[in-house]
Parts: sequence; structure tokens; C-alpha cells
Amino acid sequence: MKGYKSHPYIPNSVLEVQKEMLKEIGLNSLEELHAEIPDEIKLKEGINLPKPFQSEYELKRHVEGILSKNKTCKENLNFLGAGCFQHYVPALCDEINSRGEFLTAYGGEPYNDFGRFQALFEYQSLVAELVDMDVVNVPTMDGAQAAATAVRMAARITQRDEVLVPKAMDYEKFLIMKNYCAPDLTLIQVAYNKENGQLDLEDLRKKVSEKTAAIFFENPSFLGFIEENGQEISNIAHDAGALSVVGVDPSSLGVLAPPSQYGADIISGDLQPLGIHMNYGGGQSGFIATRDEEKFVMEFPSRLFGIAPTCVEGEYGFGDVAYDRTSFGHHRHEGKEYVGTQTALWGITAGVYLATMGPKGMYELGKTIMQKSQYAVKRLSEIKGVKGSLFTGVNFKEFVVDFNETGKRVKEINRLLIEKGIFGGKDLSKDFPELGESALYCVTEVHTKEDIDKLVVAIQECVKA
Amino acid sequence: MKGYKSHPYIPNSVLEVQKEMLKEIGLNSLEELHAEIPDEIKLKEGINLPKPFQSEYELKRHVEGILSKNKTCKENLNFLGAGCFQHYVPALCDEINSRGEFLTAYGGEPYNDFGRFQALFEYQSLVAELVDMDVVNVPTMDGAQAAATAVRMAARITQRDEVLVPKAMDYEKFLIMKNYCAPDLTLIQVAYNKENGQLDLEDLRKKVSEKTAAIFFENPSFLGFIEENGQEISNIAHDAGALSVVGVDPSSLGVLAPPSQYGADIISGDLQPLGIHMNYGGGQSGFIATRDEEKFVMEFPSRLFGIAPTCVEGEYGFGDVAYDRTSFGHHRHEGKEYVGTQTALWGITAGVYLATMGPKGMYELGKTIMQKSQYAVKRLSEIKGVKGSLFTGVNFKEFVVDFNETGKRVKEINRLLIEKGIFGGKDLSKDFPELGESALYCVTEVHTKEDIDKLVVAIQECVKA
Amino acid sequence: WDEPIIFELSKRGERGVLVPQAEDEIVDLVGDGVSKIPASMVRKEAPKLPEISQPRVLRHYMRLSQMTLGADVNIEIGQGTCTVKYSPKVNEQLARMPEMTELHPLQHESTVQGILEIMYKTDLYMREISGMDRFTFQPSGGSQAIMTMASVVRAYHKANREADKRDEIITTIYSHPSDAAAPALMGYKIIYIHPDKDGYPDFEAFKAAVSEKTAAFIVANPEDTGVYNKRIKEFTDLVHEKGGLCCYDQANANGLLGVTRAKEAGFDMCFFNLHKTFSTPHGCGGPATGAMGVIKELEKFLPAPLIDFDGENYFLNYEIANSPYAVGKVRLFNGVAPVVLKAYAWIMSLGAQGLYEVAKVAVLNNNYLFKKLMAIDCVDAPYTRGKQRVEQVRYTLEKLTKDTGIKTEDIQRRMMDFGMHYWTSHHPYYVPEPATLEPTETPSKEDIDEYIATLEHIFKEAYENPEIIKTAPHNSVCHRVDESGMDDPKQWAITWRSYLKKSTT
Amino acid sequence: WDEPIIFELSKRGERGVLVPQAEDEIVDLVGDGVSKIPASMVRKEAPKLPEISQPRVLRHYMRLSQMTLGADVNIEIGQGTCTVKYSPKVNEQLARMPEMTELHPLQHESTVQGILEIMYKTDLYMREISGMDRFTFQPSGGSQAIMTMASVVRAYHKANREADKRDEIITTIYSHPSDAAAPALMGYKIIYIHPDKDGYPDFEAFKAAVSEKTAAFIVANPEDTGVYNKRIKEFTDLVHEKGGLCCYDQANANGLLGVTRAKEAGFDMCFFNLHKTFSTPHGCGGPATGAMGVIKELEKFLPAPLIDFDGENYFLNYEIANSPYAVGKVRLFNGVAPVVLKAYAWIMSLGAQGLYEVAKVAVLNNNYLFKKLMAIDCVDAPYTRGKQRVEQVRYTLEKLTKDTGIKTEDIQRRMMDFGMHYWTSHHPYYVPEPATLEPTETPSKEDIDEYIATLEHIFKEAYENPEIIKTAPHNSVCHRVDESGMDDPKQWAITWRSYLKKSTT
Repeated sequence: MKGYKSHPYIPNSVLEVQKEMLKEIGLNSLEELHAEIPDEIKLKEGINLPKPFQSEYELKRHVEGILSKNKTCKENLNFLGAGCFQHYVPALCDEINSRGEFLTAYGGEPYNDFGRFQALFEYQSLVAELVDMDVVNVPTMDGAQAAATAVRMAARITQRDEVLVPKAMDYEKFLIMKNYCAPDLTLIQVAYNKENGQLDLEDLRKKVSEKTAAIFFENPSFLGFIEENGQEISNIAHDAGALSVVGVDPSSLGVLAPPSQYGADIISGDLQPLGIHMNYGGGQSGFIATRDEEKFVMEFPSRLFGIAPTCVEGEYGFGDVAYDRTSFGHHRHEGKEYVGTQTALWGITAGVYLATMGPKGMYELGKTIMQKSQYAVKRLSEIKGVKGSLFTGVNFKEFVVDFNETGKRVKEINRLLIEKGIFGGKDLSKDFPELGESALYCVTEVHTKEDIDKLVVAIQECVKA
Repeated sequence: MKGYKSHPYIPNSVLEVQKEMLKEIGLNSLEELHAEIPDEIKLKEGINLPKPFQSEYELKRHVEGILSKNKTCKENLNFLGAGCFQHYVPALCDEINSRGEFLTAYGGEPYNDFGRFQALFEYQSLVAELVDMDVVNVPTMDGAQAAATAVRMAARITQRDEVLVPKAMDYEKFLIMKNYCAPDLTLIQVAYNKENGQLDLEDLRKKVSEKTAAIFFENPSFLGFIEENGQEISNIAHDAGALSVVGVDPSSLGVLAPPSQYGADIISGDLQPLGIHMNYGGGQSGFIATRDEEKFVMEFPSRLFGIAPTCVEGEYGFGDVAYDRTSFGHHRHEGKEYVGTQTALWGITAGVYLATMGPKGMYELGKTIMQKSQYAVKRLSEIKGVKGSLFTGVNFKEFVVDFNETGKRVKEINRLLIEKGIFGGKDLSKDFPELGESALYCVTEVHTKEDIDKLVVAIQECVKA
Repeated sequence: WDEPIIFELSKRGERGVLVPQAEDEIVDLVGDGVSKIPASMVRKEAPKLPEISQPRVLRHYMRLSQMTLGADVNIEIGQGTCTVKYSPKVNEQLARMPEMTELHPLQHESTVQGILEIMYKTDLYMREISGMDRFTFQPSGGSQAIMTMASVVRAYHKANREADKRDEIITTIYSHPSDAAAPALMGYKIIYIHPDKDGYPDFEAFKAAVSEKTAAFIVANPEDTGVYNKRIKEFTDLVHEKGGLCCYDQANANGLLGVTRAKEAGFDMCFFNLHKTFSTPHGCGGPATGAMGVIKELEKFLPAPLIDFDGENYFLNYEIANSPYAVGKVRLFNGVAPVVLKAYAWIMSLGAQGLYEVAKVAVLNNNYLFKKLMAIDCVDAPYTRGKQRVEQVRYTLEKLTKDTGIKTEDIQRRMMDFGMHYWTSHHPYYVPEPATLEPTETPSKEDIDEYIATLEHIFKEAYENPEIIKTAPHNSVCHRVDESGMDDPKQWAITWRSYLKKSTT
Repeated sequence: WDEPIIFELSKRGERGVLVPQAEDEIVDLVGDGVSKIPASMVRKEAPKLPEISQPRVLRHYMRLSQMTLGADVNIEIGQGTCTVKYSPKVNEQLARMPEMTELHPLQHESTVQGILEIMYKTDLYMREISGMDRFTFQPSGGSQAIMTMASVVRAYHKANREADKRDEIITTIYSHPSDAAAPALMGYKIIYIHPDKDGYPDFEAFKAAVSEKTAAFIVANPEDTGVYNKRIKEFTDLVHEKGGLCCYDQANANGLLGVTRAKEAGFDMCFFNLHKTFSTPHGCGGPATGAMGVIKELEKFLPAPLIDFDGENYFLNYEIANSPYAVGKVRLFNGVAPVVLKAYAWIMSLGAQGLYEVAKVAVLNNNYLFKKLMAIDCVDAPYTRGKQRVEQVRYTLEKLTKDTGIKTEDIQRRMMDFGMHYWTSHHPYYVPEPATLEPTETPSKEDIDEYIATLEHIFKEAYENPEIIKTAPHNSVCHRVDESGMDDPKQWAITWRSYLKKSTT
């Protein structure tokens, strides 16, 4: 019989066993299986793939060989952020998410997958404290998806179809939201204040209307600054009968006020900063939080795990809250959006992170980041022709470095930096042409003073070169 | 109060909790603890250690920084063996021995540590099949310790006090056995045949006597050759009323006969080749095997886990066989040698390895090693002045490369090889001065043809240089 | 373990991990950093996260993990349609190397040649396996892939200026719920085709449904019943005739690898769930990848970037997807690279012969299970009598329920007492008292026999001692949950803080 | 889980992992390799190892791991003398980096500067912590360290030409059994000192025992009872007066870190079990390290090599231990380096203040537990009434046994029903119906309270429902084992093959 016999991954690839089982079902060979598939569409030749490695060792050595061509943010010094952040991942996070039980569980019930339900319920509860809201969902794909769903929820609640979004946001995130909201919703961009980067309230007031379902803004913004007028923006939304939807970086919430405290109705964000490795972008994971009101809860497309009593006094059990909202419920495509495999393991990981960090850890994290990024801005500003921060106002973690007066292109500077083992900030010249040659730098708790000093010296050299 | 408060590793380092607990036991401060220790011997100043790292991140980065000074056998090409071997470690081995439950268990009972008992019982049983013997112990420190205990067992059984050992053995192992057997036993070295390296039977016959407790020999020997006269040596031992004790490399037993089949009464060896990383020598782990006869079993100092029925029909339970033999039993120092923490996790790992490899895997492993090492010998012999193998006869995994005619010292060649990213074989010139400038090379399944060819080219260049 | 909720472990003053502080020189220069935060944005009260020492956090989650029935510890047959198969540990080891985990997605291409090579080659292999011409790994799950397919459909018709007129998408009731829900979200009207009496999608109904309004046909084949639509080519031909596109939900293509492909069946697009068909671990529900492939003609509508090779270097290609109608983007960055890496390693450890073996054994295991279960009096499976199923079967316990009153949900709870999964089905239950079982290629014959024996034991109980089933589970981690509050806003509690509020009033 | 013995999982033809084969070119040149094996040495029949697929091997060991009560999952108080504390996961991560695992011990020093630096610095820190002048990490467990101490004693007296006359080693009954067994193996006559009525080693008896025949005094302090010998300096002085050496068993120095040291108490040698005092994980019983320190005068007898620093490079120093009487070697290569690495990381995360905190909290926890347990009527602890103990206490349940017939072993088995450890004591039981409990610094107050409450619950059962204790365990992984065959050569079965032979006859 054709096929790869006695393969370690396939117990029943043993020929004798196959014969025995085939006999049991009245067949003589594996080829007699797939009888229902018409010959015309069966492959005659088999597919054309490279010869498989003949041993686990060779496979491992091969893949390690390929991976060794990557240059990591561990051996190099990385200042890229822009939605994916290099934070320290406590050992417990990896320990737990590599536990085989969590790694290979999927869709079991609250009885046999009790730990999965509890861990995700706890994740919901922990993020809820961080954002000071009563409802948080099982994680969605990424922060962009979370934002897209959040504004769709707002549109369903308000029965309106325009969403105001900041011009100063990640262009890729904008594209994701745009595609996801099409064809039902229209996204309208609100300008930013050229001075301090903040949402242009005048433009906002101009664009808000009785068609506005939601005002979506971010804090800290994509360009890193802290949006000061959160409450005012929320008021403008509410005055117009719209909802205030805020995207937030959870790593900031030890020191920054959660959006719920300045009027947000729905909060979205990305969990990746909370104990999840960057994974070339594979660590993204979105969350959405609302108040515990039926009109909000019933608009979530995601699963929501709830705690419940069992038939034994004092025992906790878990289950799905309002399951029939979802596309897994009886209404299928008439449920809310759709649900499916998203990023649960990262949710569990974020839970481990928050439980490990505690309130003090989150405060210190925020504080250290504030200090180190301010230090970097200050030191970079000392370089002739470089402005450490293009905007006035205070930043969290990220800031726009202005290279316009150096006469060098960011692209060129970054190329030179790579040679020095440094990954410079994201080049903004394409998505934000109005900012000229500027780059979005990210500084977190992983950067030591020495690292920042090294960056400053390197940029100095690049600018001179 | 002094000390490091609110440390993550020490829950009760929280000041308030300490006060509460102190109050409970009628004290006011931590300093009032240790009341029983006389002031004269209490430290006044505290000890002088570096300031601890203030975060897990800094600790990790610091240690990674130090470790990065190591050059590994993964980035480089390693041909060192001599008791510690670079084999492929299947992913399952690391997966299982990093499971927190196994990693942090210790001395529980067969009820709550059921898995530990079963895993170690299975390890014993798996090694038993490999060596074709009925009794195997819970692992001891390393192969040298196993050999030392094996000959001590033989001495107790025979009530004699001389042990014959091969001259062609690891000098460090010899020292370990010598220290461990002193002052009761005398080790007498038996010469080897200069031609083929094998035990000199003439010399052996000369030295064996009614004082001989055991003839200890190794197969494959330290110098890598296969000892052909196993049965004859065992016969000589038995004829003299001594026991035949054989040290063996378990990775050879898929293709080589186990010593039990050529007369061995006790087998010893090191488990490190069976799925355990080299760990700079930290992966060593010894085993001892005998027949299931009371006179052997009762001489083991180690724990021996046995299978037993429970009060539930058909259920397996586990326990200690003949516990009172050990120094943990009622006889304390009159028990057999002593017992304590040894290398249980490596025993479990070796069990996983053997269960994963199966009979076919062990055969193929042996075969591949035979082929690749023969290939290396052949190719090395093509280099002018180099003899791929100094001895005639067949080798397993290791072989003595003779550089005498190159006019170069092994030390120098190895230095040059390091520059090319190759770790050459162990320099034998110190421990085996009679072999001149020769080195013990090791080739296993991890070496590809390309690797070996690279070595050959490199040595060629070194020899010329 | 009787483990508390994590908030109950909190003790004021305990720390789980210490965080780096700014160096003294930094503090000297910038101060405490936080004083600069605008007053309106200062957090006044710390978040009420628990304060727990590190060993206690660890113990908590270790215990929770032990209370989770992952594929690593149980016989996976009972999670039908989910294709829970063995995820090799070596692949996990590889994906956890810093050369994978410590990469930022915006690093310059020259610094990520390794992962780009892997993604590029996996694309090539996927093309071979499906017959499609180009894959994107951006969709990070099956549903997102379906949404992306619907987006491409929209883009395609827009480019052809037919978007307005084509507003219908046809699917079948035994395709995944997302095959309807995701296109519906993208604005399409959904038309469901029901099965004919043999369980095949009803061709006559289909003919009636296809028209100039048809934007696309999105379907799984085999469907959740395990029935393979033999006339699939007629279906796709018909759609093409009318100008629509054909999208293949191959989330679970486990029974077809190397046997038949999307291309031969006439599809323009398809996607594979790498965590189903290609063995990457399910992770309690992601992260995942819905690798989506299209024919050449549709390539230009895919979300950007695609990964390409110029003969020397791998690079992110933004040029291909430059149609003004292109989807743009569906997920941040470049998808879940470690998942692609694991799928790559899996393919490279099996090759063409191995993938064929996977499909054949998955189908063999399924039909063996099918045969054995059908021999049990109270088990039946509607449709295609006497014919083979592909990789799974949807059974019915209608007779059991009639005889004993025990419902499929009761059996489900009781199975957990034996440490096994058992899945009923997606809602609504078109098959009465359904159970969907899918053995994949991973269980051995002994495993399957054990699973069957356990079911038989429970069916026997149903007739002899139904009470034990109704009150199950007995030996699982927790007892029967009172779900009565789950749909009641006054009672539901989605977070601990909400639970505390509601349980005190 | 009701998991079979691994041999029962075997299925002919299954493979767990594939092994590299020689390349074709190699085969062409050397053939099959195995034909060259001398006929006498060919294995004729393959070893009867089981044949099992990879997922099944994994599932087997995953299940066994879940059935093991490691410190990561339970409240560790019940393994007295074992000092089972928290082993930080970050240390484990570090020790599993290839820069640690993939080092061959014979690599040239220039290629292992990192690990040598760590071992060298750990030596320096150990010197500070103990007051000794040089450490070796070669002994790979406490017992081997004791054996090494005895070897150094022998070497020292040999060098002084007193070896023949000094053939006695003195220890105490509450020191570890190996403190007697290992020196006995090294040829020494063992003299045990019993405690006086207060539980301190009897000084009068000791005076009588010390003589010119005394080679050394090897002792733990505190002993297993948790009693600290206050007059220890008088003991060591006396031994020195008579020309003997003093060896300190500090396997568990957890209660003394930063409080008092071997040096001040007058010892010439000591050792720390890194898996006890310095938190490296116990690994089901090793691999481990018995870090052994000596005063300057004894350095030259240590096993070689020692690790040194020439101001620029770290190197293996074979010169120091060049006494012709030196021990030579006790373990292959340079000990268990990853264990040393983990201890280094632990020290660097605590510093002097942290080690002091460890000792204080370990003693605080112990005395808190002590106080609470002594308040229970049926619990007592002989010796030093009303005084503090150091890090552990040996209790007696004599009253309980008298009252109820329930013995300490019965309590032990019953504790397992609650997922907790409980250790009786080393044999022989000098303290009747003993229990040795050691909370270390790891459990929280709540953990200790829970442990106490569980014990109280069981004691109550002993009076009210003793049967449930006698037949325990009920909820553990297996039921009461019939140990009757364990000492019977006809019945014992140390391997599966032996079990099969014996159970069929």
C-alpha cells in the first residue's frame, strides 16, 4: 500500500494494523477508501513535495539552520513598536502557556476543560480590573479586530453607520477596520493637532453628527502621546448620541487612567504587551470591555465565560453567557458577527501576566517606561538636527523622532543602525508624509540606560555619516 | 526589620504578615528568632554578597550575558566523547523532564508520587530489556559511581578484596573507583594489547587469583574498540571464583550483545547517552544491573522500586524492595554503602528515551553510529601522517586518531581546530603517554557526512599548517 | 484540586515578580516620570489586581492546567469537526526558539530571512496540496479566513462592476456556521442549501438558487456529516457559469490530503486551518492560522503583503495586491508566524507520502469507528446508507432518547467521568440528538476500541441506571453546573468583580 | 488516570521517533557498518523494548507527571528535612539554554568561560555564606559530599601520618543517616552520640567519645529534630584539641543563612545541598550538587579540578589539589553545572538581605507551625520545652496512637487524600510515632493554616472514624499497596520482565 508506514505520528500507519482494520470494515486496501470521491477529481500522481526528513534530528537541524538566518531583538537592540512591543515576559508566562494541557486543549466543556474555563474567566476578570469595566470578552484576533468589532457593536447599539476615527492612527489598523466594517459603516478620519498630536476637537465637532455611531480614539495614541481630552471627546460623542470607543495600551494602565474613567463606553486593545513574545507579529491578541449592561453584552460576537454555581454547595462552575448571541448559537449567521478560533492561549497568558505583576508591578512598569522614554527623548534631542519628540506634550512608551533637519532619510539612518546592531524606529514617511523624515521609536522597561545611550551615540554617528 | 521584604519568592516576607505571625508565637521581631543560637557565633555584620538584581528581567539578561561567553557544541562541531556524548535528544525527553511535577517532586510516597514511582519502575524495566537482566537500580551518580558500587557489591558477595580493571580505561573514572573503594579494595590494572587495544588475556590470567573479587572491563572500551573476548574474560573470572563486572555504553546495545550474554554478573553504565543533554558533564547518571538473585539484590545500596498489587483488584502499586538493605533502613550505617539524592530525573528521561526509540530505534542508532564512525576513520586515514584508528579491530562511536607521524602535537591541532569551529577529540597524550600524540574522537548519529568531511578538511589544513 | 478564583489568593503586600526600575542617572535627569502625566489622565486608584507571591501564582495555574483535558493527555475522538490530532513536541521546541519569538514584525527584511523563507516555502507546499496559485497566512483562524474569502469575493465583483447586483452567497446547512456568518457580516444575503434524502446538498435546490445574483458559493466538503458531495464539480461549474466564485472551506482537509484538491473540484479559493489539518496545537482556541489560497486571477485582491523571493532574498511583496479593490488588510502584520513554522515542520516530517498516509488513516479510523458504532442498537447516522464517510460522522442517539429519556447532552457529561471528550454538534440540531465524532489519524486502534467500549458502557447505563447519567459528571473536576443564570443579565457574571457585586445583593 | 505499564502499550511496528540514517555515500563506502561487529559481540535478538507511537508515549508520561505531587502543585510542608522550597522558573529557563545544555565537559577552557565564571563566582559567594575558603561542586548530592568529606579526613590524616591511629568518626543519631553511612564506607568506625534529656547532643558522652582515635566529627546542626546545639563551639573545640577534624552537614542550612556560619561554629568543612538550601529543583531525587567547602589548610586534598581566575580568564586548576594524598576525584567531570547555575541565579535574586529573609521566614514559619501544632492535644514534640526550633520539628503522635491505634504511617496515607505530603522520619524511630515537618520560607501563612487544618481534620477522624484512616488512601492515585512481597525474593519484582515471570508462575 502507498503511504508512509510506521510513522511516529500515526500509530495506525502500521501495515498489519491497517489490514486488520480494513478487514473489519470489509475492504482490502487503503486505496478502496475514499470510494465516494469521483475518480475525475482524484489525484493520479500524488502531490509534489520535497522528500521529508528521515529523522527528528535532521528536521530540527534543518529548521534551526533556517531560523538562524533571523536576527533577533535579543542579540540586537530594538526600538520598534507601532503595535507590537518588546516587553519582558516573566518566566511564569512561558511556563504556563507551554503546559501541554493548555497548549493542546480546544473546545471541551466546562467539566473536562474546567481549567481552561477558569483561566479564561480569570483573564476576563483581571483585564476588567485593569480597565475598570465589568465585562471583558474571550480574546479576539488582535487589537485591530477588537477595535473593528467595538465600533460595529456601537453601530448596532446606536443603529447608526458613521464612525469617526483619528487620522493619527496605524494605517494598517485603519485598513483592517475599514474592510471589516464594509459595507455597512463609513469611517471618517478626524485631523490631529499639528502641535501636540492630539485629536483636533474643532475638526471632531465639525464631523460628529446624528449619523455618528461612535467616536473611536486611542490613548496613548499610535504616535505615542497621551490624549488629554478624553473626557471632552467622550462628552462630544455622548452629546451627539454616539458612543465613546477607546483603544488602549494595557501596559499603560498602571499609571494612566482607564478610559472607563473618562467616559468610554467600549474599550478595545491588544494583549500582546502583557507577557506575550512578539513572535514576528504572532503575539497579537485583542480584547473588548464594556459595562455590564444587557445592551452591550448582547452585542458581543465573542464568547463570554461566566461563573456559575454547581449542584455542590460552594463549588464554582463556568459556562457561556448568552451563548445564543453568537454565530455558534441557534441563529447562525443572524448571530452577532461570527465566532471561531481566535487567540485564547494569549488570553490565558495575559491573565498569568497580570496575576504575576499585580497592581504594584503594573504601576512600576508604567513608571519605568515613562522615565526611560523621557530620558531617551531628552538624550536624542541633544543630537544636532534631531528632535527627540516632534510633538509637544507627554508620551507613553513611544514618541516621534524628527530627523528632518539632519538632511538624512530615516530609511538610510535605519540601514546604518542595523549595521550597528540596532533596529531603529518605524519610518513614518510613507504613512505620515506630512511629518517628513520622522520615525516612531519605542522605549520600554527592557531598555537599560546603557542601551539608550548606545542608541544615541549610534544615531549621532549615522547623522554625521 | 532587616531583610528583603515583599520578595516574590517568599510570601511571608510581607511585613504585616510577619508581625501577625510573630505575635502569634509571642515575639516582636524577626531578630528574636534564632534565640537558641549563641550570640558569639551569630554574624554581626551580615554577609558580603553583590547587590541582588532588582528584577527578573535584569537577572535574566545578566545570566544570559555570561552564558553567551560559552561556545556550544551546537554552533560548533564537536568530536569530544570520552564518557559524555553528544547524541540527539528527542523532543519528548525534554518535554517530560521539564514538567513541573517531575522537576519538583522529591521523596513522596507511592500514593501521592505514584507517577514518579511508576516512571522509575519503568525506567528500571526498560534498561533491564536493553541489558537483558532482571534487576536494575534507581540511578546512581554516574557511570563511574555505578562501576565503583558494582565492584564493591562483587567484593561483598565474594568476600574478596582485589579488583582487576583495564589499564585502557578513563583515568578519572579509575580515580573515582579508587577513592570509593579505598580502603577496603585494591584495584589492579590489566594491560591491553598494543595491537588491538583489547584486554591482554595473558596479563589478566597472571593477575587473577583467589583474592580476586571481580574482573571489571568495559565494552566498548574507553578507547572505543569492541572487546571481543567478553565470554573468555567472564570465564576466567568465574573459574577463579570471581565475578564478571562489565561497564557498557547503553547506546551500543541495539547492535552489540549485552554483557549478560557473555557472562557478566553485574553490568554498570552511564545513562547520559539516552536522551540527556551533555550539560557540561551534568547529564551523567549511572545504572547497575544484575540477575534477580537474592545475593545480588541484597547488595545494592540504591533504592529499587518494585511493582506490587493494591487492595483493588488489577490495580498496580509500587514500593521499595528490601528497603532495609539501604542506609535509609533500620541499620543506618550498617546498610549497604549509602543512599541519597542521586540522578532520578535522568533515569526518568532515559526511560522516556528508550520507550520512544524502541527496539528498531536502538538498532538503527547503533547501525548509523557504526557506519558514520567507520566512515570517519576511513576518511581521516586518507590524510597524510594521520591514522584514522590507531588500533586494529572494530570500534563503536569512538576511536583513537594517531597524529604521531604528522609531527604536530594534538594540543596544537585542537587549538587550530577551535578557530575553525571544531572541537577536536580528547588529547590522550597525558593519560596514555604510550600512545604518543593521539586523540580520542567520537562520531555519533548527530554528525552528518558533511560534518565529517568538514573535519577531515580542517585537520588536513591543521596538519599542513 | 479545589482551587480558588485567583482574586481569592490575594494578600496585600505580596509580589509575583519584580519590574526593572529606571537607573539612578535617569531619575536624576527626568525625575519620577509619572508626574508629567496630565492631571486628567493620571490613574488615581491602582487597579484591583490580586497581590500574590510567585510560587502561589504558579501553583494556581499548574493546577488549572491539570484540570484541562488537552490532546496531550486524552484520547481525542470526541471533538468532532475540530481535528484534534497530535502536535509534535519538536515543532513546539522550534517555535519557541528566540530566533522565532524575539522577532519584531517590522524588522527590516534583511534581518528576517529565516522566517520569510519558511513562510514562502510553506506557501509553495500549500499550493501543491490545494492546487491554488498563491497563499496568504494573514487570516489568523478559519472564520477570519472565511471573512477574507468573502472580502475577496466582494473585491472581485467590485472590480468587475458587478458588486451591486451580486449580493447572495450560497452555503449548506452542514457547512461551518461561519461559512454563513462571516459573509453575512460582509453584507451578503445567505442562502442555505439543505441536504437531499441521501445527505448530499440538494442539487435541484442548488440549481434553483444559483443566479446572476450569486456572488459566491462557500461550502465545506465533506460536510460536518462526513458525507462527501460527489457532484461537487457540477456545483462549482454551475456557479462559474453564472459568474460567481467558488470558495472551499477546507479548515479540516484532513481526510483529503494527497487524495483530491480544491483545484480539481473547481474552486477558486480555499483555506486550511493549520491547527486542524496541519497539526499545530489548538491552544485552547488559538493563536491559529487560516491559510488561504486563491487562483492566480484573484491574487491581486489578497490582503498585503505577500511573501516573495527574488532569487536571492525573500521579501514582503506589496505590489501584487495593488488592485484598488484589494482587501487591504485583515490582521495586523503578517499573521501568526510560529504557527506557520510548525505547519512547515510537520509537512517536512511527512512529505507527500506522509500526508497521504494521514488522510488514509484518518479515513480508515473514522470508518472503523463508524462501522463499530453503527453495530450498536441505539446508534444511528442519517444519510448515505452503507457508504463510506470521510473523516467524521454525525451520529444520532434518537433511539436512545426515545427508549430511556437520556439525551445527547447527558451522554456528553457522563463521558467526562471517563476523561474523554464527546461533542454534540453545532446548533441548531438538524440531526436529532446528534454526536459528531472524528478520530483523525492520531488514535490507535486500541484507543478507538477504548472509546467505543466507554460509549457502550454508558449506553448500557442509560438503559439500566439512567440516574447516574442524568446527575453526571461525578468524577470530573466539577459537578453539574447550574446554567440557569447564564442568559439572565441580573445573574450572569462575566468577571469576578461583577460576580461579587451580584452575589452580595 | 488508570495508566498501564509502558510495556503494555507496545504494538508491533509502531515507532516513537525516527533516527538519522547514514547518507548513501557513506553506505557506499563502508556498507552497513554492523557486519563488521565481531561475531561474538553481535546482538542476536533485539531488546524487548516496547514499540509505541510518539503521541502515546507522550500521553503516558504526561499522565504519570500529573500523578506526581511536585512542589509546583502542592503545599510543601510535609517533606521534613528535605527543604522543598520554590524553584524559580526563570532559573530553569536559564539552565535550559543551549549555552548551558550543549556544552561538553572536556571543551577547551577558552570556550566555556561563561559557565566557569558562574561556578567561580558561586564558589566566592559560598565562601561568604559559610566562612570556608574554597568550594568544590564536584560532589553531586549530599551523601556524596559526606563521602568526600570523609575522604578528605582520610587524606588529611594520611598526610599527617595519623591515618592508622585515627579510625573513628563521631556523629549523632539525629544527623542524616549518611553522616554515618558514608564515613563507614570509607572505613571508619562510627560512634553515635545520643541526645541528652533536652535533646542536645550529650556533651558528657561526647567528651568521653573524643580521643586520639577520633578522625572527625560529622554532624548536622540543627539536627532533624530542629534543635540547635548551642554548645557546638565547645564540641568542635574539643575535637580540634584532640587533633580531629570537624565536618558540618549543612545540606539544609535554610534556617541559618546570614545568621551564623560553619566558620564561627568551628568547622573545617561543610557542604550545602544546592537543591535544598539554594532552591534548585529536586528532580524526583537529583541531579543535584553537594557544594562542599573547606578551610584553606584542607584545600589541597580536594578532588580536582578547582575553578580559578587568573585576572583575565577562568580556568580549571589542577595544581592546587596536588597533594599526593588528595582525594583525586569523586564524580566525573566538573559536577552538575546547571544546578550550580540555578543556585547562582537564586543568590543573585536575593542578595545578602534576601538570604537573611529566607532564613528568618523559614524559622518564623516553622515556629508558627510548631506553636499551632503543639496546641493540639494529641501532638507533642520531645526536647527543649518552650524553646524555639530552627527550620523543622520532629513531632510525635504517641498519644494519638495510644488513644486510637492510628499510627503515624496511617496519618501519612490519609494526608495524601488531601493532596499533601507528610513524612514520618528516618529509621529507626528514636522518637515514637514521629512526623517531621519543615515549612521552609515558601508556604504562605494561609498555606500553613490549611496544612494545620487538614491535620486537625484527620486527627479528629482518628478519634471518630479511624477506619477511614486505616483504609486510606481513598482519593489518591492508587489504593493501599500490599507491600508484603517487597522483602521476599520470590515475590519482589524490580522490573516488568521479572514481574511477568513471577506472576505467571
